[in-house]
Amino acid sequence: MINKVVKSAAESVTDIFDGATIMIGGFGEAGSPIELIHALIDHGAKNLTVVSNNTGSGHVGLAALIENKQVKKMTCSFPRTVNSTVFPELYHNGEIELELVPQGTLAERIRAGGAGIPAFFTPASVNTPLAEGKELRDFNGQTYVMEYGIRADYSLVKCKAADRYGNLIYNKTARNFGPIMCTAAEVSIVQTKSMVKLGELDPENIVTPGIFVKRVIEVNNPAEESKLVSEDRRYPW
Amino acid sequence: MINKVVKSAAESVTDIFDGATIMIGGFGEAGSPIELIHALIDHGAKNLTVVSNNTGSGHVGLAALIENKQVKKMTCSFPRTVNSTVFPELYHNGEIELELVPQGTLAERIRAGGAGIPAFFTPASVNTPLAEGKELRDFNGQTYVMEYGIRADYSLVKCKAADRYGNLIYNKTARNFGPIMCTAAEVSIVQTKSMVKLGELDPENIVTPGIFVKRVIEVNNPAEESKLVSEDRRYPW
Amino acid sequence: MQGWDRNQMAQKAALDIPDGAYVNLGIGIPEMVAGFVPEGREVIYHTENGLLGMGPTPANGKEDPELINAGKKHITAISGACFFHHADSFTMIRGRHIDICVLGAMQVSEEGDLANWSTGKPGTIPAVGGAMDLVSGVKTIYVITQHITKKGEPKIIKECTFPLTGRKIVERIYTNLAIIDVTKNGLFVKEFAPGVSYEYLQQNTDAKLHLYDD
Amino acid sequence: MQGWDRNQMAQKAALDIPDGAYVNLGIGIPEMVAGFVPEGREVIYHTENGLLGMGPTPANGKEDPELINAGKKHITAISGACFFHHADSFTMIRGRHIDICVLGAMQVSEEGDLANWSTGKPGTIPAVGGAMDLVSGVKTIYVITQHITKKGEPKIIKECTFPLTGRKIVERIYTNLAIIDVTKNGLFVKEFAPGVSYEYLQQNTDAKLHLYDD
Repeated sequence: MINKVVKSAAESVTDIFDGATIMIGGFGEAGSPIELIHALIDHGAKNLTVVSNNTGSGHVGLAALIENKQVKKMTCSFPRTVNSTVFPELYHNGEIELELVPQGTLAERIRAGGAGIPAFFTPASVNTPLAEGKELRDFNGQTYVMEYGIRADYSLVKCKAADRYGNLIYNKTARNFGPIMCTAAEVSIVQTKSMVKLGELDPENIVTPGIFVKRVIEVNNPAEESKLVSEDRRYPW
Repeated sequence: MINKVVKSAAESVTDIFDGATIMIGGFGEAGSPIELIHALIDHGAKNLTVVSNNTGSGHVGLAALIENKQVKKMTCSFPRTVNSTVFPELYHNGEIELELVPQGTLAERIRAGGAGIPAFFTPASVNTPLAEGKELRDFNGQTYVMEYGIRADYSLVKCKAADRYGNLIYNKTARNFGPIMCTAAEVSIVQTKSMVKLGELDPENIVTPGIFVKRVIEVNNPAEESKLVSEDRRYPW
Repeated sequence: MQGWDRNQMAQKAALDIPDGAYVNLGIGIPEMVAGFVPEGREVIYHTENGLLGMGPTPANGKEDPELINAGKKHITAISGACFFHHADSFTMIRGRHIDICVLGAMQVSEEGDLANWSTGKPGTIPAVGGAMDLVSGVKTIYVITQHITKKGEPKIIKECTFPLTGRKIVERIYTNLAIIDVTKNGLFVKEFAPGVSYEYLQQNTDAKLHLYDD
Repeated sequence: MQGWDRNQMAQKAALDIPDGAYVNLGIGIPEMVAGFVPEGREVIYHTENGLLGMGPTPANGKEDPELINAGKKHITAISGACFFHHADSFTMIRGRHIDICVLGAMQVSEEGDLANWSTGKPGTIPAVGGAMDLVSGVKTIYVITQHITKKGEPKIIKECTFPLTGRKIVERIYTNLAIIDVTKNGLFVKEFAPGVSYEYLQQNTDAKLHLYDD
């Protein structure tokens, strides 16, 4: 029988190893799997390469993971946001690496990784410093840069509802990187606001087919990052 | 005001020009936009390049378009099926060209065309005649072949429900190539079983966002290709 | 010498499909495999035209022309199934998300090359479908085929003479005469059909067959 | 010399957004454009984090932390909106499906080069977001910016000194002093803000400005 439900966030991340590459969903706080990230902080794996659009806010979630010195390198498109102080400080001190990728290229590299496409060409970043040292090539009179697919050992993703097959639906703009990150990791770990029975999700409306998901954890009342930040909370609590 | 609804299939295809590249949705009869194809037969544009997974059955729909000598070249993955006699005959007589593409490569080329990706690498067809003459390249010790994105002047697609913005949902396995073909054409023309009011489609469940659609035609009772074939019907009737 | 019949061949392959596997079945004998998976194993069938969770053939009169499989046959969808478009479907295939694909064959070489889409003869219309994507993306490729052609020619041979579908990708071959593993050290007979001798099998095979207890 | 205020700059750009356009608005003055599109025009706003059909800011207390725009601000969704993932969102952008993008600028060159993501100074943390994808994929790129920096330096210049976002991609520039078209023959002033003379405008611009009636 197929049952991807895991009892706790702690159990779901227990095999994450030092040096792993981890994709973390979310755009700002929307879709950020904060309980899974906190479980990863408790777990303590180090020297991680994290692929995520931002670098977190305040001292919770992704920012707390970085502050806890577990992240060796960030691959992202926008490493600074309002209330983002942790990453800048470590970056200025040379304590964390940054691979800056245009947001659409980041999304396409993740999608390519999940789809078995090792490399593709995009016009984004041509004639800019972000294309320096990369292979350029003309197609139909326009110049493109070659970018590589990215895969990860683990993805941490948040969704709205899931069934035991790992079929997922998302909530509004919290969908963002979740569906493509699930495709690109060896092990996708998903926290869901609610578990539903098999068959409850309309087969026409499932956004992430269960084949892309390995573990599902129900977190009924996930923390809101912006609230924690405004209360100046820190993780570990 | 945005209103993509066109009154008739005839009106929707009236600007299709000789020599156009046209993507036609459907896998077998599922999702085949038979009324739009018949309108294109009535319209009469010639020297078409058609991108579609198959070559049609019997003497209706895509097979009838080919039989009517409007198609110069087929780009497809599977040009013969049960009841497919029209294409084989013309092909044997040298009256139609064939570009044979593995099904997944065909899907990815269409998706790339729609996503502004001019070329990508895939493992499919390496070491086979279908990769002959194409650029090969190794990534991480495996050999891949470079394939190009495809764009079209028009796409003809069938869906289940649409609104005036051109937002679409599909029915079961009739979805197949429709969503990606809508992204890859200058002008996507869609026949829908039903028009619904704006807001009736759940924004979480829309499969093709309206931005990819130019014209929508309501065809409440589309013909079933397999029935027409079993009755040995021919188009033009 | 018949050995196993088509049902038995499908059944043999079915025994090798583990609980929880995501499986794509080709047209012909491969699609019969689903009927023989032992009870208690939950297996999810993928059909490349856009469905994960393919169920059995519908009852007469319950067919939906918009619910078909890659062979264009009427099917059903199980509880927990989902529909998607072709690019997403081949993301599953090319991205190595599908565990097992069972395919038919015209020829299989001793190195695991597969030819199953074209004889390459002039005048034939080539048709490839998703076969090349499947063999290059699915984790494990099984082949089910009659051991020899209707004309009596071996199908398991040193080198394929027909155009390839993929190179070095077949892991195991189920024929009416035997189950044969493709290994780095050559072809190894895993199981003989009742009444089939090593000598008989080798006579009908154009590549060296090894025994595991050698 | 102030010329137009921020609202007026946004309004000027809004007049150039036609009925039926698909539009992506950057952070800052660009996002104010939506408030000034003339009545009777139906415009669809795209936000790259996964929504087509962005509506106005929600009422106080009606914010949803999972319904935000690219600037991470709370928004609403209009009737007829749809949600999608990031790869699909940038299919819209890179695939040339979006008609107009309005962006802020640090510098614009006379050839239409744009620099708006980094000063390139050592020690600054670069952050690019979707800007490079937008300028290379959207059909028409408009820029809204103050004509000069707070320090009084020209932002419209012969060649950008900051790292580029994209080359030869800006079509029109809306500043507090003028509306300027970027053409193959150079920069042409389309409209002066009230009280702004050609001489004054040219003094504050580090690239030759042409007049259409020349």
